[in-house]
Amino acid sequence: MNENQNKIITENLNLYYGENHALKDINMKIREGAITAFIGPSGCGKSTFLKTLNRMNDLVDCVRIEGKVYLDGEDIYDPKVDTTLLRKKMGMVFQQPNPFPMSIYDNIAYGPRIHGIKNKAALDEIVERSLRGAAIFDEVKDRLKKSALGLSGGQQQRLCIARALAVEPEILLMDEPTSALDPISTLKVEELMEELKKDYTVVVVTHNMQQAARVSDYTAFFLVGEVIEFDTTDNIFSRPRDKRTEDYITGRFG
Amino acid sequence: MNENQNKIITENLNLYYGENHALKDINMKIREGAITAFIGPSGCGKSTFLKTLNRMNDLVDCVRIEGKVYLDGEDIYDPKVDTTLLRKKMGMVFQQPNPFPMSIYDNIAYGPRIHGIKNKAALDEIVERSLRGAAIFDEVKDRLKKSALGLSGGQQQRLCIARALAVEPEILLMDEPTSALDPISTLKVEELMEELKKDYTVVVVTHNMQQAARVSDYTAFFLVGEVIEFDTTDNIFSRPRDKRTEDYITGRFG
Amino acid sequence: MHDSIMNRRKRTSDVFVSGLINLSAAFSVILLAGIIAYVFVKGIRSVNLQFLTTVTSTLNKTVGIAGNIVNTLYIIVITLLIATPVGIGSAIYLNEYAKPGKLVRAIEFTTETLSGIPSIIFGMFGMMFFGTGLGLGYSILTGSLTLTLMVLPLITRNTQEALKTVPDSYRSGALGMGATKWYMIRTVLLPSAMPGIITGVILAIGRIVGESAALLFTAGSGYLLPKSGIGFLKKILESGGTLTIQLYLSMAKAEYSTAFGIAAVLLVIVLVINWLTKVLSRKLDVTRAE
Amino acid sequence: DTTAADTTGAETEETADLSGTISMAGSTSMEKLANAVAESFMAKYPGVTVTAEFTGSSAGIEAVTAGSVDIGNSSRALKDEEKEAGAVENIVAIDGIAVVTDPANTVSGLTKDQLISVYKGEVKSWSELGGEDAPIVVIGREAGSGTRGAFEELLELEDACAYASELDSTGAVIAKVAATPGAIGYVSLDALDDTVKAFALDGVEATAENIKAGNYFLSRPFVMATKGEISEQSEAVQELFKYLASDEGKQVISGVGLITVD
Amino acid sequence: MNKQQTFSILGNRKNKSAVEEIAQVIFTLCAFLAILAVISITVYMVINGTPALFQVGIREILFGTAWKPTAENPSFGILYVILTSIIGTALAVLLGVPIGILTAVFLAETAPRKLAALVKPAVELLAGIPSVVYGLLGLMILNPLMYKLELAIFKGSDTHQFTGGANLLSAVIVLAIMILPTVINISESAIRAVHPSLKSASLALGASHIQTIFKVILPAAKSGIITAVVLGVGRAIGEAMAITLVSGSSVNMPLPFNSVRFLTTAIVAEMGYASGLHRQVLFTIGLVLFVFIMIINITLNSILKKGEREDA
Ligand SMILES: Nc1ncnc2c1ncn2[C@@H]1O[C@H](COP(=O)(O)OP(=O)(O)OP(=O)(O)O)[C@@H](O)[C@H]1O
Ligand SMILES: Nc1ncnc2c1ncn2[C@@H]1O[C@H](COP(=O)(O)OP(=O)(O)OP(=O)(O)O)[C@@H](O)[C@H]1O
Ligand SMILES: [Mg+2]
Ligand SMILES: [Mg+2]
Ligand SMILES: O=P([O-])([O-])[O-]
Repeated sequence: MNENQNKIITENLNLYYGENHALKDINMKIREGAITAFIGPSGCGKSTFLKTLNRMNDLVDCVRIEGKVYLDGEDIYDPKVDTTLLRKKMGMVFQQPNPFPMSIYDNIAYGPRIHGIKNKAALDEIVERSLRGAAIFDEVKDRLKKSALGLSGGQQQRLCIARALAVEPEILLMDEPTSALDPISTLKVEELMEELKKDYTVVVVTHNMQQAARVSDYTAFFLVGEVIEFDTTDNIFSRPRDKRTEDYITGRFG
Repeated sequence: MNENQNKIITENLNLYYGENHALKDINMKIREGAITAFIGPSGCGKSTFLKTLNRMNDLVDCVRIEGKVYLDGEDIYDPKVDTTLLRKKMGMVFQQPNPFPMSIYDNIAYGPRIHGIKNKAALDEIVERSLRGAAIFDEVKDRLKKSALGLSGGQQQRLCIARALAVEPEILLMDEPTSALDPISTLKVEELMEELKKDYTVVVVTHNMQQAARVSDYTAFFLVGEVIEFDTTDNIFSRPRDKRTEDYITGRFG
Repeated sequence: MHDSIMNRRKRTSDVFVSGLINLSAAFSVILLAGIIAYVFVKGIRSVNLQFLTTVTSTLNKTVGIAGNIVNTLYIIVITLLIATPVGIGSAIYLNEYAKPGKLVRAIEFTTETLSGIPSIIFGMFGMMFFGTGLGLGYSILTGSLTLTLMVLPLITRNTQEALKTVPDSYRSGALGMGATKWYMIRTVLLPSAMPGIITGVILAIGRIVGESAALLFTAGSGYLLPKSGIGFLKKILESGGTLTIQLYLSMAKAEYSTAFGIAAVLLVIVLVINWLTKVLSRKLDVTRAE
Repeated sequence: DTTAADTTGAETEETADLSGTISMAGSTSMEKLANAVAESFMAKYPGVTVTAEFTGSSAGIEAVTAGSVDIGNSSRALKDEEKEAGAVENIVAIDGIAVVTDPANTVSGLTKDQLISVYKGEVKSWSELGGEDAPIVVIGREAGSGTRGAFEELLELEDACAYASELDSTGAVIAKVAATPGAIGYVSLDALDDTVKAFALDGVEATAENIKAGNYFLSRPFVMATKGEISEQSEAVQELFKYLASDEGKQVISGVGLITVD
Repeated sequence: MNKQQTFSILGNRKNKSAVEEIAQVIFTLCAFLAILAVISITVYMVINGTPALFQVGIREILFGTAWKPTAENPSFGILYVILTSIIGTALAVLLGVPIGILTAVFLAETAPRKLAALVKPAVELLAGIPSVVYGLLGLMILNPLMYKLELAIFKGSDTHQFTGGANLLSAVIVLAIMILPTVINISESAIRAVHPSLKSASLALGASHIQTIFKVILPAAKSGIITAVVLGVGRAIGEAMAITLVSGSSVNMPLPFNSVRFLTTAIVAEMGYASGLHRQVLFTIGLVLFVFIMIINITLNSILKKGEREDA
């Protein structure tokens, strides 16, 4: 894998929710095999930007998108794009856990089944591996056939991470994946990201500055729909070029 | 206010979800006018315990509760208890933001209206004060009549905090109120808690050890349904008596 | 490792299923457009001012359905005034108050059974119970009470389903703030369940308007206009045939142009009432934020 | 028995005095008659309200014997058990029955025997009756229908008919016959329209005159049954029957295409 | 801030919950009204329907095939009528329900917004067309078409009685069309009520829209769709006015091109004119129909809702 290759490139990306100009002229290059973190105050457009990358915003009615997004050099808003392939490549974990109203096992097996894996043994193996990957296997191994809706908030969030891992994407988009997790599980998920980085490209939205500093290679700082600064995490946290970035990461903002 | 008075006392509290023994023999005294934090790994029963305090678990079907919970010396599971009064006294912010599908204004005005406030001016004032209290007023002041469902995750969570404040409870139960918030908003909510402490009793579930250490006066450490240690925050974080507590707060757990 | 995403091929099963969906939809849509158009084309010729504003006179050999239009409105309004609150109330009981178990299932079961009883049996029962038993005779009230039983399942079950889909977090949110249960239901649940309730009400309107067998034996077939003043209230206790009854009678006499004329008028009335129902529900919907 | 002047005088008097309600229920086929009578009677006696429901002959007779209506309309003669229950048969009009086919049918007349064998299912194709080679589709009314009762009784076909279709109203029979090539059906004469063609039976056209003259053999009574004799009824009901027997009433009856009884 | 006086949670409970209690009582009454109605109708049916059973004989009625109610020696066999109802309703449901559900999917998920906005009121309108009109249209349009088919298939047959297209198939088609509005409307609102986050979750895993619909959305809307089916089936069983006109209404074996009579049409067609024992037998048919509905509901409940309970 070429660490220096750009996996995702956006050019002059603008997004409007009706009148609301939610993303403004975003030009970003996301490196392959690295972890990129998005930070910024609540409502600044992090989730929105993440969703433009795998075209989940297509589902929102009044949304309008201008500009380009390239994945491996291919324009993902090209009419010829198969969004299911796109989304298979780009796994996503949502900000609010959204397990399906089915058993824990079926939740995880959902993706692989969609992509044609029928074999029971293979599925069993994927389910176990994914659940372990998301550090939740031990807690649920005895109730795999029970409904996923009976899990605690944190358990649901890890389940959703496991569900995303099960389809083996190339890129993992994570929207605050550890916000409902205790430190131990958080640590496990962070370790997992490190692990994934070897094969995958990871983009993570986080409110936890320490987390961004700990795990990410690159960090983008968002403010009211704009990317104020995008650089290596090192630079952002030790030598921010913009006053606002500095204020934010040192907590002197607002 | 008597700082040393016990606001809530639980005696041998046990709770079962069907077969699952989710809370085990909990004896706890929560001090009036203090901030008590609950920490512990995901799924250990923090939310469950919080919900037994204002009887929100009544809504779950297969739940069974044994033991006593006293609020100001009155048994809250007494058949004579009016749960609406109980819940007016005990405001609650849930782990997952749950704004009602109405306008932002109506969300906040909901509680005051329940409790009989009809006057437009009075409501306006409460709405503004509560929104400011939850550090979200400026972001939404121009769209008070718009649906609350169009807010970002963090905005929704602050809205729910504002909604709870609007009924002016005596006790505020908060289930990870800052998990979806950026550091700035988090700081504001923490400052708010300090402020509230003067008049209210606050119980907060958090995964953020620093937060517990920063804001709380007392801390309880939960593990698989048991309270392992409950003491002043100072003692818990600097002189934990139990090995497991120490392991957990130093991140060496599991 | 990077396979291209520019490969917009469809899974064959998806194509097949989409085909089925479109086929079904086309079938339904063409059919319904066809039926509606046919009725209008055949009926529109009979519709004129006299048809709409007078009542039939066998002696003058003129045809008019003003009385039937009024009766139809009476019956729709009265039936809905009774059935909607009762139906919604029973759905609320089943979903929010009753502990799930045998009783709830028994009530659901009986409600569904009610929906399968042929209307003629409702008619006979209504005549016997409301007409003879309660002494209401052939009257708009007898008809409305009978139809209430018929449309209750539609409203109850639809409301119940709608309530089931309201997320629990809304309930805990409201109760957690000290809302009483009824307040919570009124301000959060019912507005969220409104689309389902409307579906039920609209189907009920359809059922009421389309009914003939049950009404023939209960509401009767009076076709005169109510006398003004107190007569307008008294009409409720008098015989009144709906448009559909008149349509049925016209058809039985082989007066097809009148029959289709009535059908066309009926369609317009249903369209307007459905529309009004939606407007009204939007007015009532407190959760609507612009 | 009274002079013209007397009648007029009595009438004006009655017109002013007579009040009350008359309720009828019963035969659907008698709708036109019932509504016409009600309308003209009410025009004459504004103090009286006449209501009519159309629930079927038996339901009407049951209602009158149960006392819930004043008059039970029946498009057939009363049965013995109905009479035993107290219903009295008052024949107010005669209705003819026309045998109809689709207008394209080349056959235009049938003999009584041909008609019988068609309805028995012995003759199955129009070619056997001098028409084209097309199957005969035999349409009838539902069991219990007054029209069917009279039709089968007059042709001695009780329960011997092989119906392909049993429809529940005159209008349905006409629509069905009109839409089906080679269909044959029977309908009340007053509902006959030009979407179908009526057969001449034994060479006699189905017209009111022919029925009145006794040349056309398919007809049946329209009955307005009362509970007990007419003389036992309310003043208004008595007056209604008097009205029906008067010239004015007879005009109303023939006005809706029915034959008056003398 | 001025601290309000701490109040007891046991306090003034009575007046506050008066409204609550009244609300609950009212809702309970509402629910029991449905039961009361069914019980009274049941009692009515049993009282009116059982005498004839014993007078004529249970076997003669249920297993007899000759229906000659007005004959000198009347016979009241309704076996064919029962079979017709079972087969006819089943076929109509098999035809109407899938089309209805797929149309609902179309309206709620795949249709262009504008088209859906146009079609939805039309479907609702369809629910308001009187069944007599459906019957009349069937009689004037569908039956002649069927007759052409019949003539082609049975050309030269001596044994077949030509019905002019009034047959089981026509009845099935008309019934299927008549249940469409119920099935479409209820299913559609059930589908729309599924929480959008489930759809997002599925799409984000690379599932196609169609897969998402069938694997996530429809299962999540299952309960509402079952209601649609149950109410649709109820409509199909209970309908009479329309099929009286198109089915031919003669008592025959339920074969596709035979003129047939359903339980409902048996009642509707003759109730107004029947008297004496004939009338009582019609009530017995009502009772049979009633039992029939019970059985269908029990079956539907146990088949369709079993899965639902297992999920929990
Ligand atoms: N409604 C329910 N039905 C059945 N089991 C439940 C239910 N809610 C919670 N549980 C189980 O009870 C245990 C405690 O759950 P709880 O929600 O209290 O955990 P928590 O400490 O709040 O965890 P988290 O930090 O992840 O939110 C968990 O094992 C959970 O799966
Ligand atoms: N579906 C929508 N319709 C209209 N406005 C929206 C919608 N989703 C988001 N917005 C608005 O767009 C802006 C950006 O929202 P977004 O969810 O991207 O914020 P965020 O950075 O993820 O915040 P948070 O950290 O609180 O989740 C906010 O002002 C939000 O209110
Ligand atoms: Mg977000
Ligand atoms: Mg929790
Ligand atoms: O007059 P009938 O309608 O009974 O034939």
